[in-house]
Amino acid sequence: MSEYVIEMLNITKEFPGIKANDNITLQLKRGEIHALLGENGAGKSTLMSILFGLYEADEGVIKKDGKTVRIKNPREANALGIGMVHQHFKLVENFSVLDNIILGTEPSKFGFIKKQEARKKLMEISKKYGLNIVPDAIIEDISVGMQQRVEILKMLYRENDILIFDEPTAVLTPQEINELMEIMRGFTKEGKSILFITHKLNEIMAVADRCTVLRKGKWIGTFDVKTVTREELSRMMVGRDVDFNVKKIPRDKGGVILDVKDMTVASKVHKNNAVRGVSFEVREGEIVCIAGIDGNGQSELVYGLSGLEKLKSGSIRFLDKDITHDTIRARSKSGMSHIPEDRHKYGLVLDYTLEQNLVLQRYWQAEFQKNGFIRASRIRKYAQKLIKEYDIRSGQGPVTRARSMSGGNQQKAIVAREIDKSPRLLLAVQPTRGLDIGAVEFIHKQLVSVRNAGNAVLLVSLELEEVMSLPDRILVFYEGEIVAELRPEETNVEELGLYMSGAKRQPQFTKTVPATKEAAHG
Amino acid sequence: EPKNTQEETYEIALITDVGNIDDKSFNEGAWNGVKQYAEGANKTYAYYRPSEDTTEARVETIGNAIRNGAKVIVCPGYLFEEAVYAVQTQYPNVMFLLLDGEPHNADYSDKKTESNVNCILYKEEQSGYLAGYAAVMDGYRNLGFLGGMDVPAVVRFGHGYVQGAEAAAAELDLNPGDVTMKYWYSGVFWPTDDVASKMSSWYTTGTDVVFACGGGVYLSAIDAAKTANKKMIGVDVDQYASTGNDPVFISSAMKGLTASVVQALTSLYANGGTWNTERAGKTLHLGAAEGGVGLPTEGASWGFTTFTIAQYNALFAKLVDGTIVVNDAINVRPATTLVAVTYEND
Amino acid sequence: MDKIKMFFKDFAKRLKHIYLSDKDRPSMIQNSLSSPGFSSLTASILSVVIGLLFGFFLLLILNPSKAGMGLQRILVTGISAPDKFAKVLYMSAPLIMVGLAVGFAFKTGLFNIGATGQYTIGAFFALFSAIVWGFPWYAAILAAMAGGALWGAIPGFFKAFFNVNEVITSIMFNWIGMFLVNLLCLNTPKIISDYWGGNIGNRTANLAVANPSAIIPKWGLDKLFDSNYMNIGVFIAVLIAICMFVILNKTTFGYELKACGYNRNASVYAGMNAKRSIILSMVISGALAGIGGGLYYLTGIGNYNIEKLLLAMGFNGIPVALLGGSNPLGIILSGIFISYIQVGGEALQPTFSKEIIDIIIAVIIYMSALSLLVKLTLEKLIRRRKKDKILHCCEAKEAKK
Amino acid sequence: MNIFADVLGLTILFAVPLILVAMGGMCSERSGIVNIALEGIMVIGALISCIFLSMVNASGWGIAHPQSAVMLAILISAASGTIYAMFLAFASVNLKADQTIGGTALNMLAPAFAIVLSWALQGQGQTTIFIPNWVRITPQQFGVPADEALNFFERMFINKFFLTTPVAILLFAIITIVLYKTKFGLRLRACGEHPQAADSVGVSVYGMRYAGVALSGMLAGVGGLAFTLAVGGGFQSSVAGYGFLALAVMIFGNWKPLRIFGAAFLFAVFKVIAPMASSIPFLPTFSGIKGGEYLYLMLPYLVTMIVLAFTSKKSRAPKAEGIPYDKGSR
Ligand SMILES: Nc1ncnc2c1ncn2[C@@H]1O[C@H](COP(=O)(O)OP(=O)(O)OP(=O)(O)O)[C@@H](O)[C@H]1O
Ligand SMILES: Nc1ncnc2c1ncn2[C@@H]1O[C@H](COP(=O)(O)OP(=O)(O)OP(=O)(O)O)[C@@H](O)[C@H]1O
Ligand SMILES: [Mg+2]
Ligand SMILES: [Mg+2]
Repeated sequence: MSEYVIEMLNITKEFPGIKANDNITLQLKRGEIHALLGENGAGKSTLMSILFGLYEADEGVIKKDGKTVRIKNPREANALGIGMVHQHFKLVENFSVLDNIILGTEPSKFGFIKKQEARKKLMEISKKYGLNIVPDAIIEDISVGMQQRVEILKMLYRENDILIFDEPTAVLTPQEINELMEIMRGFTKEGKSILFITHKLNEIMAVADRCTVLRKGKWIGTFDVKTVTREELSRMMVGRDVDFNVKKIPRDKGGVILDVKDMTVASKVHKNNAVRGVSFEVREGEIVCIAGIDGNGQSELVYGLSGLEKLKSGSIRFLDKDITHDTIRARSKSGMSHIPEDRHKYGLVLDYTLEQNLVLQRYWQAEFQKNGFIRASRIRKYAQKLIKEYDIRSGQGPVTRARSMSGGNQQKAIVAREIDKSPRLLLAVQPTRGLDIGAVEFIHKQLVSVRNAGNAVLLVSLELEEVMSLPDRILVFYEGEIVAELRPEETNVEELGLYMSGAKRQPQFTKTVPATKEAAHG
Repeated sequence: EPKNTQEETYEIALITDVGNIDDKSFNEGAWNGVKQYAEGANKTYAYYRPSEDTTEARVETIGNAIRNGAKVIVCPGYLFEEAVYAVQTQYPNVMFLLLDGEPHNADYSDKKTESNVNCILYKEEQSGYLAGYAAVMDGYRNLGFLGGMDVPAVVRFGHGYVQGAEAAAAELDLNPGDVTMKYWYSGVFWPTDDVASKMSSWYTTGTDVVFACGGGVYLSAIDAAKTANKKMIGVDVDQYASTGNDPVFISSAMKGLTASVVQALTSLYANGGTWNTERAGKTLHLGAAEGGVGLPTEGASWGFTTFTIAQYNALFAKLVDGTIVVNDAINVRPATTLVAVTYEND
Repeated sequence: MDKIKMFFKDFAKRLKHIYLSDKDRPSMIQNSLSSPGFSSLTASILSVVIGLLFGFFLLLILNPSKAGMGLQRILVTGISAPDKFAKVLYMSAPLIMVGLAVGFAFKTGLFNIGATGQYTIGAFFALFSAIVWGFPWYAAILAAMAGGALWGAIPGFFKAFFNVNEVITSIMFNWIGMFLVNLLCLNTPKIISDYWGGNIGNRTANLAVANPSAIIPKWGLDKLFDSNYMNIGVFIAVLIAICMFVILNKTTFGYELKACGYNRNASVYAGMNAKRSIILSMVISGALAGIGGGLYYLTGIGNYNIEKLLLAMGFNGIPVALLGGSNPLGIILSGIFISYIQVGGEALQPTFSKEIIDIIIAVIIYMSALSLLVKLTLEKLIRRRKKDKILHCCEAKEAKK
Repeated sequence: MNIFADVLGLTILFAVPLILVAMGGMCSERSGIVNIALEGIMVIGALISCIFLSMVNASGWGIAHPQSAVMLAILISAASGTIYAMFLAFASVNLKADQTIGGTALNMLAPAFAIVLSWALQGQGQTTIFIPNWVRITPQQFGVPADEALNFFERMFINKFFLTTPVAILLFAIITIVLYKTKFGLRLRACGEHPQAADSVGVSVYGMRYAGVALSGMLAGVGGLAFTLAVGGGFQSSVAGYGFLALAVMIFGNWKPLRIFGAAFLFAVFKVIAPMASSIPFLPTFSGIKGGEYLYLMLPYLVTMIVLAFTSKKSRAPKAEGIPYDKGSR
């Protein structure tokens, strides 16, 4: 028997206008964790999709246990024991956990699903791997981390032993990431083999045995993780040195830009308030980071500040003006920018072109319209300027449909649009989610430049690395309240973790409303 | 004239007013007449439907028919009044037979019938009268009138029906209110779900016989009648016979559409293809005296039990000789004292 | 026989080919050689040709000896005489308007299946203001517009504030509108024809009698075309279509409405008022349908009939919009085209029934669904040719070596 | 009292086609295909089965075996509806066309085809296809003596009774169970919500969507026949907008079987009350107003809107409906 469970030899896959995979060879050993890395659009997802039968390669062969196989669709991949957790989860939102897991391999008699049998089998697996789930919970009601467990259980339920994880950590909290790493190690002990895509080098360092680097569709190399350093890897990925240090010029405390008093926002998922009587201020020249575990009211805080959601009580002063009841447009006019959490839901009109999206916040300004008529040539010029400045890559430049752009470039477009408004306050919610390190570096630089120009950034981030490196001040959110105010240079990850998990609370932040655990998580 | 050898010409043309020729009403009756005559006389014939319900479209379609070689054009329905008014001078050599109407211009300021036009009006009120009279004489006390739309011919049938019932009630010395009648125009000439529901509610709440007067709308009533085990009176033709001896029909208020079309066409061709002096530019009023209306008396088409054919004949004779005059006004409802009529459109 | 087999084999192969190529995202495959506009026009023309061929085939089945004549009549009647062409233009005016109503809503992400209700209300407003209040034609058209707008606003309102799907509201208000108009007509004696001397109680008065100034002017075109059908209605419709094109594509207003249609959340995020956009889209769409009603009934040719069936005209807007790709300029063409072959269809009588035209139109619409397939095939061919060229070059180079 | 039994009886009669067709629409939309062609499919189902009925009537076989003939007619309406719906499936699944295009084409085609076909079969101008008397199951066939008055329940359930009613109830039950209890149902629903997810676990999205559309064709075809029988008399190339009403009922029922059932009954009861109002003692007659009946005729539509205004906040269409499935998109 061959040493490799899976071999993808000389794979080439061409999309119109681009060679997504160019003669790539990837060999997966039994029982190893094999990381796959590369910048956004390097071809990682494409390669995995080929292995999973979503695409067929133009050239090259796939071997399973040394035997050549053809994988024409996911069903055949499943039959070969290949399972995949997709970059964007493939879960039916209004189905229960159990239904999602059994979909496609339902145990049945005369076509009728044998639910009890399925439930029993699921609970056994769940217990065996310590992956706790509530089988009858509806997907849209559970957290992202929970959803990922469902995805993993989906593979285990099908008794797959080759597991593909496409960027599984991009949406997880640090705790969840650690758990996932543990689980993955557990799998390898059972002889399962794992292909693991991530942009986070420390994760690779932590769990992977070997790694393969791709760049622009080409194979750069495969390495034993113990023999390479982070810096080497990032250089191979991006093709240049990546500077992980952000240069912040020290600044004195400026005037108050944003002043929030007793802000309370209702939750859409549960009956309690998501944000409870929060007060804080943001000053000129600072980056304030709202840290916390996902689902503790950070999103609702930003909805309240940006005007997407009405406040239940409290007030917001922005640049010495009460904007509590202002419209979104009015807030935007007075200098507030917003990089939204969900770029597809809020950030972009996917069916508009790139240039149309770049003026989404400004089309009404005199610069781009006259008497209600759009000034198309000015928009074109402006778009070309932003595309150049922010290096937004796309097939057809300004007239590319936003839908066809890669996630990283979509994000860049939003960042460009929001920063180019020269905002006094930038609300940036997870601005680097899912981006490669090159892009992360770029966006961090942009945020800092906003700050350095004497404006303010309110950053919401789930990534501890970002939380510890970027801001001037950290506000820790727990169950809709601020429980601590910290300075990154005076704290460490462990302390932050204690505040985030609610185990600790600074004395000046007294509990206002009796909160239950249930309330915060719906 | 034909431009193409492939093109056939049709000498006798019928234009429908809005509906189709299977409307169970004047379009169909007239079409049967055209067919009957043309097949007997070996003439080519065809019918046309205008593109929409407008005078302009009817004029246009008449033009099309003439382009296809029509020499005689049968126009059934009062909706043709303005159209024929327009075309009679435009095509002086084409003969027109206008049923149920007389040509006039849009604002009624001018009425004229040229010599290439023959109009036929029917005394539907007499036919309706006979039906109403017979039903009450036969012992029916709760009557219904289901009209299609309130167009002149239908209204005359209905008003005659009311007058007939009233006359019979008077003759039988009934008290006011002994005879009731539900009177309703459905607004359609075809079967619909709400007409079916309504008829079923009529029969359930006591109506014994419904005079269904309006093309295919009878199809909605027939089911209700059968379900309730009640009766109907047909219209235009002997519907007992035309529905394959359906015993639900006790009688039909007939109007001699088919026969009069055949007669008109026969006399036209007998006169060398133009109207004779009796018809040219004239309007014929066909009633009992002219054999244009009546109830069927043959065999089982006569569904009455106590009212006899002899009584009917006596009544008919009075209509013929003018002893009984039925009011044909359509804008004024007939006055009743004995029959309690509920006009359900109000 | 073999040829036919070959044809089908080839066809099947092609189909399969396209079927397999579905991995390519269509939006990505935009070749410089076949601009989207170019190929969608090609596709439309192809659909029309296929539809007509199908119609011919049907005529052959029904009456082989007359089929040639039938096809010829479908194709040329519309331009065979000035008055026929006038009829084409007359029918296309309201058709373009309802097509615009449906198409405009499509463009802004809404399915306005209620054009028939809006058209009916528009017609009523036009006739009421013209007959009862003696409005001149242009004012009556404005009234029609207001009526349609009002009826369009209702589904918009229900969607914006109660999250009720506009399709269901539109369907419900089609019926409510029709019944309401019947009720209002019946209780406005002056609007009914018999008030003016006629003997018909179930249709509205002739404008020529009740208020000639409400008839849309003809500017002598009726003489030119020798037809009463001719009036300036179609020019009004074309003008409005051009306005709609400009609004949708050149104004910030259109930008907002479309953005809201594509992604309501993003438009809210961008500071637009999504509720307002939805209602306004429906108001405009309704107004367009309402004007359609006005343009039709103010010709003085048709009377509104008190009936219990929804008017077909509003529904006819859907195929017009679809064939025109929801583009206002395309809708002008498709509206005129559909009335053109309908006029041709009437000339099929008495040999064939005019419903054959509806079948042909249906086939054309269905075939336009194939446009994607045609586009893909075209683009594939072009790409293949390019690739072949490149290969050729390479081979040539290699040969040199 | 009789009148109330009638109201309920007719409600059942007219709710049946609505339920059938709305359930059909639901099957299709649950698989991800918006089916606005319901009206056209109903016409085709009614057309072919009525032609069949009139043929067996002419041959004399029908009157000898009435209910077998009706059963066959139901099967034929189902089959013809299914076949017709395949055109929609082909356009919207294989060709990935805008789903309103296929639907609109089918809606236009059906009545025109019905006219052309019924003329070709019955002679020029003969549009109406008459429905033979024997299709109705009379109370006598249920064993009620001919001279005995019907009691309340007999009036309500068997006075106007066609085989389509029990068939519809059976189909409703089967579809509901299949949708929620079988693996087919689970897969179908998954395809309407998240086809990529279904595909990634080996469910054939194309196959499921074809199945959904086929089911909708079958149900709408039978619905067309049920409607024609209920109205009575004959088929005239039209189902008077019932297909669109069924679409509305489906949305009203929030794409869920039981709610569709309720919505159809609510709608039907008001639709039946409207024309019967003048015979129901305590209802106002609006005698001052000409055409007061129109006030009643508006009623079912108004009631629907009022109910919707209160219940729609949470209404949710299948998420992927209307979007052609593209394997590559994420
Ligand atoms: N279906 C498709 N059609 C056309 N082009 C595609 C398609 N899928 C991928 N591509 C192209 O292939 C390239 C590789 O994409 P892929 O999704 O594999 O990148 P990736 O390495 O997974 O990126 P990321 O880190 O952002 O997830 C992209 O740049 C894209 O342009
Ligand atoms: N509709 C489309 N048409 C053409 N190409 C597309 C389309 N959608 C995606 N692509 C291509 O597929 C590639 C992968 O898309 P995807 O959105 O998964 O990017 P991503 O970077 O992996 O996303 P994310 O960072 O949000 O996880 C993109 O690079 C893009 O070029
Ligand atoms: Mg990827
Ligand atoms: Mg990514």
